[in-house]
Amino acid sequence: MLIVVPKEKQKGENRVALIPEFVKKLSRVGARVAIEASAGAGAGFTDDSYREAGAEVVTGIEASLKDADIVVRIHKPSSDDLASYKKGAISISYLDPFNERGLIEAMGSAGVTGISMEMIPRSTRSQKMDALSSQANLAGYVMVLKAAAALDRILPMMMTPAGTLKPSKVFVIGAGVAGLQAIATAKRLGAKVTAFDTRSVVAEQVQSVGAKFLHIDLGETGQTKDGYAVQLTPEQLEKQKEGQKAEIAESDIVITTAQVFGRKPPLIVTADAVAAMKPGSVIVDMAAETGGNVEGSRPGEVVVTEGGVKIIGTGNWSNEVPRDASQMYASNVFNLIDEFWDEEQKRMTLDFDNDISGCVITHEGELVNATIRNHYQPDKG
Amino acid sequence: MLIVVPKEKQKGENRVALIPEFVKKLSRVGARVAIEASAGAGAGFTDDSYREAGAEVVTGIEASLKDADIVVRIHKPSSDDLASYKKGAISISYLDPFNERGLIEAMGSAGVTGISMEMIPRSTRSQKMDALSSQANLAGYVMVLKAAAALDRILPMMMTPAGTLKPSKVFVIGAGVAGLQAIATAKRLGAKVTAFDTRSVVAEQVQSVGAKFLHIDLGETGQTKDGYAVQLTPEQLEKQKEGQKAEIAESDIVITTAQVFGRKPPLIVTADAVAAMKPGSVIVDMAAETGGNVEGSRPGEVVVTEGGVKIIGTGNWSNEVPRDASQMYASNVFNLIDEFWDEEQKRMTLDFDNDISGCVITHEGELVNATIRNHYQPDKG
Amino acid sequence: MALSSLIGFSYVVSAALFIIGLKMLGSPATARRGNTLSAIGMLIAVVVTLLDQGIVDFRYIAIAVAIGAVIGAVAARRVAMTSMPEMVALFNGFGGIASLLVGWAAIAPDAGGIVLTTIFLSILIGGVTFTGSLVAYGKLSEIMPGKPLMFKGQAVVNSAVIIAIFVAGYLFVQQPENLSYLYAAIALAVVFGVLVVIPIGGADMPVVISLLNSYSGLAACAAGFAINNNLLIVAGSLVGASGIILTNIMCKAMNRSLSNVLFSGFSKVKSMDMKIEGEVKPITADDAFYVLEAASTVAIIPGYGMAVAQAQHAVKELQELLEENGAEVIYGIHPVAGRMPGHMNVLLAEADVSYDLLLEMDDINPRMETVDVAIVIGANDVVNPAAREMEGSPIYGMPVINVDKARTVFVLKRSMASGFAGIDNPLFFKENTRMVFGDAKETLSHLIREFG
Amino acid sequence: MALSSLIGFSYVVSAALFIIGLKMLGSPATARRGNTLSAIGMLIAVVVTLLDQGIVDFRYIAIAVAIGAVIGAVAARRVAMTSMPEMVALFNGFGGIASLLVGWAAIAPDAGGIVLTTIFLSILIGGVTFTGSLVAYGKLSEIMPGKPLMFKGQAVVNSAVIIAIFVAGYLFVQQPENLSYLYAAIALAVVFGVLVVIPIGGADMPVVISLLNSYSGLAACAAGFAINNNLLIVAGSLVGASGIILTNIMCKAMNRSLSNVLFSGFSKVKSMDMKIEGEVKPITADDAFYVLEAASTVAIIPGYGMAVAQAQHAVKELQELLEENGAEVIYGIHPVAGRMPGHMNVLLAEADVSYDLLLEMDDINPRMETVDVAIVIGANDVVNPAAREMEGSPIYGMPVINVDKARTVFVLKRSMASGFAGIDNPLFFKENTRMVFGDAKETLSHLIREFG
Amino acid sequence: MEVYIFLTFILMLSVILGFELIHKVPATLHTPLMSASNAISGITLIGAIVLAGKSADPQMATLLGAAAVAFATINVVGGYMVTDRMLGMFKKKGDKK
Amino acid sequence: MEVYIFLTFILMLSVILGFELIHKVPATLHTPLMSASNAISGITLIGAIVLAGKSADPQMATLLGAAAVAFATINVVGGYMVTDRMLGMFKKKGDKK
Ligand SMILES: NC(=O)c1ccc[n+]([C@@H]2O[C@H](COP(=O)([O-])OP(=O)(O)OC[C@H]3O[C@@H](n4cnc5c(N)ncnc54)[C@H](OP(=O)(O)O)[C@@H]3O)[C@@H](O)[C@H]2O)c1
Ligand SMILES: NC(=O)c1ccc[n+]([C@@H]2O[C@H](COP(=O)([O-])OP(=O)(O)OC[C@H]3O[C@@H](n4cnc5c(N)ncnc54)[C@H](OP(=O)(O)O)[C@@H]3O)[C@@H](O)[C@H]2O)c1
Ligand SMILES: NC(=O)c1ccc[n+]([C@@H]2O[C@H](COP(=O)([O-])OP(=O)(O)OC[C@H]3O[C@@H](n4cnc5c(N)ncnc54)[C@H](O)[C@@H]3O)[C@@H](O)[C@H]2O)c1
Ligand SMILES: NC(=O)c1ccc[n+]([C@@H]2O[C@H](COP(=O)([O-])OP(=O)(O)OC[C@H]3O[C@@H](n4cnc5c(N)ncnc54)[C@H](O)[C@@H]3O)[C@@H](O)[C@H]2O)c1
Repeated sequence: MLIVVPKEKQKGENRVALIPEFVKKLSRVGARVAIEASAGAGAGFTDDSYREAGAEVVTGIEASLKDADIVVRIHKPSSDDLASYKKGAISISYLDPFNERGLIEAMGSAGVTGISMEMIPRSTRSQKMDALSSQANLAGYVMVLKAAAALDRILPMMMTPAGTLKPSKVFVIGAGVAGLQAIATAKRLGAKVTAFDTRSVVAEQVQSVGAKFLHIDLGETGQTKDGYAVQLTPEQLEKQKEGQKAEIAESDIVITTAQVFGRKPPLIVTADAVAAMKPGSVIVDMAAETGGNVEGSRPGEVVVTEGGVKIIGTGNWSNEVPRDASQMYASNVFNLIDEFWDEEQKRMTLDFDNDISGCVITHEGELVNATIRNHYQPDKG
Repeated sequence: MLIVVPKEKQKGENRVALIPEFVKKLSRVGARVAIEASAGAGAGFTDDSYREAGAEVVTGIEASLKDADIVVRIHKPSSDDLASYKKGAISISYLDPFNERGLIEAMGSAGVTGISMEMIPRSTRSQKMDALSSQANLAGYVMVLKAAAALDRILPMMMTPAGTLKPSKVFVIGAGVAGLQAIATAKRLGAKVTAFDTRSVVAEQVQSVGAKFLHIDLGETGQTKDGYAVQLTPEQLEKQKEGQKAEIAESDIVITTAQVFGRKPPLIVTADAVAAMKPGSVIVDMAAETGGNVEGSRPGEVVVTEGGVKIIGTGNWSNEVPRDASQMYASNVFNLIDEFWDEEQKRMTLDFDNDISGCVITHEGELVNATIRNHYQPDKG
Repeated sequence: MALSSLIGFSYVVSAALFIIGLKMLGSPATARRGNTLSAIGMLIAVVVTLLDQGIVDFRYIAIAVAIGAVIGAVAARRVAMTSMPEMVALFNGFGGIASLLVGWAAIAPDAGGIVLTTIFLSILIGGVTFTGSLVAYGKLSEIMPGKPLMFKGQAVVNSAVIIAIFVAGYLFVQQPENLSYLYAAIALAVVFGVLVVIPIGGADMPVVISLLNSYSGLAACAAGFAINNNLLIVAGSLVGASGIILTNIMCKAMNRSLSNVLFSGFSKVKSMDMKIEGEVKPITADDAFYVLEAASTVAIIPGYGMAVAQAQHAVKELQELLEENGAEVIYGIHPVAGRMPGHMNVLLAEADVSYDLLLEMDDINPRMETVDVAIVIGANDVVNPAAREMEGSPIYGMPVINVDKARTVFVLKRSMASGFAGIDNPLFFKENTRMVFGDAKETLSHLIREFG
Repeated sequence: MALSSLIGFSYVVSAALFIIGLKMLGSPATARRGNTLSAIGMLIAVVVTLLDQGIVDFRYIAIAVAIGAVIGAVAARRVAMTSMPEMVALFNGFGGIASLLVGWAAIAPDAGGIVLTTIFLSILIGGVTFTGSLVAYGKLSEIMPGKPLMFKGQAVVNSAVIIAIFVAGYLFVQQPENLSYLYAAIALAVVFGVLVVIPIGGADMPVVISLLNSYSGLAACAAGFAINNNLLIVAGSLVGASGIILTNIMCKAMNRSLSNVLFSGFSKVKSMDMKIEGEVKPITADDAFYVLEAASTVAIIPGYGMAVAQAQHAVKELQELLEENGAEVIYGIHPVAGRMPGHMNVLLAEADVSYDLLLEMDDINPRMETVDVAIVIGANDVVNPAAREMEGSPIYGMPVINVDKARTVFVLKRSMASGFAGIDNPLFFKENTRMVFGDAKETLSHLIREFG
Repeated sequence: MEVYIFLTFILMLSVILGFELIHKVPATLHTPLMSASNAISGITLIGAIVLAGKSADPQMATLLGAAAVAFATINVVGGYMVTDRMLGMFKKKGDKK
Repeated sequence: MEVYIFLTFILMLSVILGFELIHKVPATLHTPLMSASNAISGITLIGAIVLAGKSADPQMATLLGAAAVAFATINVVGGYMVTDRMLGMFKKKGDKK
């Protein structure tokens, strides 16, 4: 069974979908791995290190792609790429299935088995394959570092001979995986951290990393069985904005990570809330690339508002620590392949009785994933 | 008594020598303050806030400079500037007196009283005026943030479903004020920190911020009565380089802060030590602008070596957190003026019986500072 | 001073020495000196007793003392360090038979009811102590099978013996001159001693010895009443009372109640066919302390509950105390513990727990069998053996930290509630698991103070 | 049962109740019930005593009891809460005089030497307790001047009285029929009680009362020997022994030694012209605990030594315990504390000390006078009052944290060594400063365990 | 003589017990504890009662005994009541927490 | 009768004292403590001595007494020595730390 890892094409992408450590493990269970030359360079892995681990390092990847049984990437393949895949090949990558209808249909018709890393279910057992979590976790850390670097102050309190520097205030909106790690990191650096989330169970989790939870009474909110947030009603959203106002105004750093699974992220920080902040303050909008939690954020950019507030919308956060990010992504991918690995036949065999197969979108020409099918054709069910 | 604060001219400088809080305090004791328009903008202080505090905001500063009794800056004035000072005016700023012979002689002949912020003695009592310390402290924090941002990994340990990320190793060479703060900050972020310094008393201080001290037997080293390091002999320096080798090679981040008072900083990390580091590692050379502790560092730049090691020599570190840096510098300056303030005459009167007057370099046309005089004309004494 | 006062006051001194000695025995620093003081007290008592004017002939005494001293000394010197417990059991038995004999010898034709009652008690308790100790000795030295010995109708037999003892006692006090009652009483006591100890397992023997030791004190006390001797009363009741307390402490350290130790053998016969799975065994922090104190390897498994309780500093403190106490402490960090990746790392780093002590799941699991106590602090899903054992479970197949393989498991949580995954945890019902209910931080603080 | 046995066994019960009561009085949760139990013990004792066949006439008893009960009850009910200590002193005095009277009344022509000796002791101790307590009462209620009363030759007078007491005692035992010796003994006892207490300052009175209380126990005990009564002996010696221990504890809580309390008055006369400045007063962590326990505002001043000892977690723990104990805890952070700017902040944040508790120097100094205990943890230069007081000092003029203005200052450091600035610290020699030598972390751990 | 030995035994045991009991008392309980043990020391009362009731004639000993009874009763009754009042206060303070 | 009251007093005091003394003993001391108190319970020895020496004729009581002396002596001598050996080991273990 041949596993092929092309170099990521997206501009500025430094991560790589497999690292030598897992190449070695895959070889050990009986797979062959081919990787495009210099694919790991951005994350600090040399071609030699891949060779040592047992991979074939290829310069023109197209040829290998044709033979590939599994293609592992971080970002989704292009439709062109798909053309060269053989029928029955398995494609593992982020797919953005809710928005990439065209690509997914192309996969279907190419007979490619498309696995979406976003659709790994959120169970305790599948956490080791959950790339959304592993990358969000790093994102939480990176966002705080970026905010701290952009801020014109330091985060911790210091009582010094040259006066007392008060601790900076950090407000984190949305305390999922990324939000919690952001809280913990800001806390570590000595900031005074407050957080808010619409899911009520999160209050305890926020306190469990040592921060304060901002209580805003929104009425019933709820969460899905996978632990994702449910979309707020417009009234609730209004209440939330109102409730956050004071906290945002007196914060030095605001970090937003709010997401609603399968939908555009909610806009929760409006321009007037931004305007009320002190000049020099910093906002990090984690969701800038997918629509934004903050009014005025621009994907991939740092915007300085008239009031002197910096809105960071860089995106692709975990890419800032590509070595660790690649290691974690590769570990997720390896665990996924391993889960479905058939030791005797030495191949990956999907088992649709296993819950985890929820991440499979297309298989043998069919759109097998019910959630996605539903999303495209809501009426058909 | 008129205190004048010109806008800093150095490129990229965001700090300002006085902030509204201390303008207010100075007005209260009876001084007048004039500040150049938009001088505080980079640090987040608007002209209005200065006006509210009681300062006059001036657009062409030259006129005010002529009347100034005290001129407060961060960076040294140019010789041109000096021309417009009136006789007997007091100039407070960094002066770099060991190297700026020309400037100091110009001050002398202009009859300007030149105070060097670098020459504030290092006593417990004078710490509140000690700008070297206050800025070095912030530098320590900033250097770690910069290093963390440049590193392709995260600093803390994380045991996650996608594998365990080992804590990054940070090695700090030189544990003075900046070094200690760097250690503490890296420690806070969860790194495994080791440090080295030539002064033996520092071992305990390093442990007191929770890090490990690397013991290298250099023989007798010693320190000056002000607590500054004494220059090492060439043999000692060799021993040090040898002793650090292994630690540097396995560190993810190396931060150097070694300084010897009144001399060029020692070169302590050689090119081969850099070459032995892993690709993706980061070195921060605090001293890059004044000669450098690291071979290959370039002032004001980030150099990536062939081996993939980033050497950060940005310099002017505290300028990255201009708001806090300005606050602390201003506090130092205020404390200095206040120390010599004559309440009755409402003016600053130098008192040469006070130890702190060691920071005065020229006075009434004379080079009054013995250390500096000695430095220029070692034989004359 | 009259001789009798000299003896009397010397007894006061001996008694004081016993008391001080016992007190000193309670702390490692002074224990040895305490033992010496106590021995000196004994020496004084023996020497002044020899001055007693009632003693007209020293021959028998001299011979008996010589024999006893030689046997005692040789036995004490020869015995291997590992066989100490059975040696103590044996000595204890001799103490019991001595009380029995003293009681017997004290029977005087003119004795009143009270004296006779105390004599009877002395004989009874002495006899029980004697044979009970011998059986304990047998079990410990593996001369007898160590496992609980049970037979059908045991309860009935025991009850019959007890009733017979009461009857014999009554008759003896009424007609002391009729020696057959006396012999009957002796026989019954001796039999009862055996009956009481055989159904108890070898592992519980130390508790039994301690209890019998307490009895031998009571026997001495009864003998004291019989022959009207203060010192016997003081020493006997000291031993009796402190023995009971010690027994109790030992039970706690073994995670058992006294009645559980004494009657578990009996009850098992009755409940042979009952299922006793699924019992939750709570334990107080106080009692948990005794177990921890005796542990030499402790594994700490933190989970989300530690984070909620913000107990990380207390955990570190406990770790340090355990280390001071000579134990090795390691942490087992499950990759999904907590609510965010690296959750435990953040907290433990805050508390300055050394990175070297944090073991990954794969590193700690192979060591788990050598761990004396695994302390699960607010973790649930990550230590759930259902992942290994219950095919149907939603977490089946996920690797977990196998705390149930440790000798003893303490689970610190507030209730029996389930964790994030919402599934029950069979760990809580395992034989070697003890639940310490309450907020984790409070429980830990409690434990920490116990170490003070 | 014979009446005398009934009385005897009832006494056993009363004694047990006293013991249990006293034990329960040692813990806040059970103290009140303990007091009640003890009172019940007393009631039982009194009631059964009335059954004594020696009592032929109840008239005097009835009248005396009625008078006493009314006075006692009214006094106890009326007294203001703030005057409790003097009331206790007064009651104690009455206990003393009662012992004196019992001893006196027990004198019988046929009494032997031992009985007479105990009678004499009863009278002597009773008398001393009586007048001593009265003086204590006077000082506390401010009827008498509270300050130590001294006169020239006091030591000589005291010695003379002591010798006279011995002589009178000897003569009394030899010739009990000669009443003048008896009266002399009574007079001397009464005078001695006054002499002993007047040179002690009002602030030390609680210790004195506790000591006199212990004496009154001893007096009861002596009376017990005199009239051959078990219960008096048990109760008396319980009170005597526990009183001594309590006295000792109270001394520690006041930072004094017992001899210092008792004889400070005397010694001052002798050393009027000696300079006693510059004395360093070390204190153990044990003793420091008692002071902390009673404090309601505690300020913690950390310095470089806290960092060296890495004691931040222990500091936080102590803070929490103090807060649980009802105290308010604040931190005073000097800007130059430690070896880098913000050094203390880093460490305290690591230990999760709330930012709100950290006061800047300018905020804590005005509050310092209301602070009961300031704990200086490894700080030195930043609390050096030389900066305020000694013009020549190199740090003169630098603002410092004025811990010396707090009621009591504990300085936790390892030695008398100086800090970074290398200058001596007059704080260590101040009247209200106690040095707790040792590594700061160990000292703190010790304190923490004491709170357990 | 015999009796004195018993008494000495009892004395020894009680003294040790007294020391053991009052091991570590919190400072807040010092005053009530002192006051309660003060009340216990009023046990002289029972000695006094016996002496005061010894005869119907107002002999010296009887009068002395009666006086002793009165004083001791004050000590006992007042002592226990004062202690109880103090401890009552305590309770309330404790409850507030 | 009187005597029994004394004895009861002594019993009561000793029992309470026994309970107080063995408050919280570390697990490591359980065995030596048990063994030492076992040795103390050999105090029956002194009762036995009196009985064994009562007469020169080998009466029943004398013989019983002598046997009792022998057994009790084993208990006492062996008990103290064994305890001492155990505690000796301890010392060494403690020292190593
Ligand atoms: N690591 C991640 O990234 C991540 C993210 C999301 C979800 N998860 C999931 O979270 C779970 C983690 O497992 P876990 O064992 O750490 O936690 P868990 O299974 O959620 O159990 C935590 C336990 O702590 C107890 N607890 C809560 N507060 C406490 C307190 N104050 N004192 C004492 N006990 C307290 C609770 O029991 P009581 O209520 O009885 O006290 C609860 O059973 C896994 O299922 C994992 O999949 C992990
Ligand atoms: N904050 C800054 O930026 C900075 C920088 C450089 C210098 N300084 C100077 O440092 C000084 C700071 O004052 P400070 O009061 O914090 O410290 P300090 O005056 O240096 O005193 C620290 C004290 O801690 C004690 N100590 C050390 N280790 C200890 C341990 N393990 N346990 C208990 N005590 C211990 C030492 O006494 P023993 O040896 O007797 O234990 C010492 O006297 C000032 O003079 C300041 O000017 C400050
Ligand atoms: N069991 C597992 O294995 C597992 C793995 C990973 C995550 N999880 C859980 O899944 C949950 C979701 O995690 P995620 O980080 O992927 O979520 P996400 O990225 O979908 O959303 C981020 C956060 O934004 C919040 N949010 C949504 N709308 C908001 C609004 N208007 N205002 C403020 N906050 C808003 C959500 O509640 C969520 O906490 C978390 O509780 C996490 O613990 C579980
Ligand atoms: N008393 C006060 O008020 C006060 C104020 C500020 C600083 N200080 C003390 O002054 C001392 C110097 O502080 P600084 O930060 O300004 O020093 P610095 O900037 O002059 O030097 C930085 C550090 O580099 C070290 N160093 C020199 N040569 C080295 C080499 N070859 N290898 C490794 N390290 C080398 C020095 O020992 C020093 O610790 C510190 O001990 C500080 O605590 C005292």
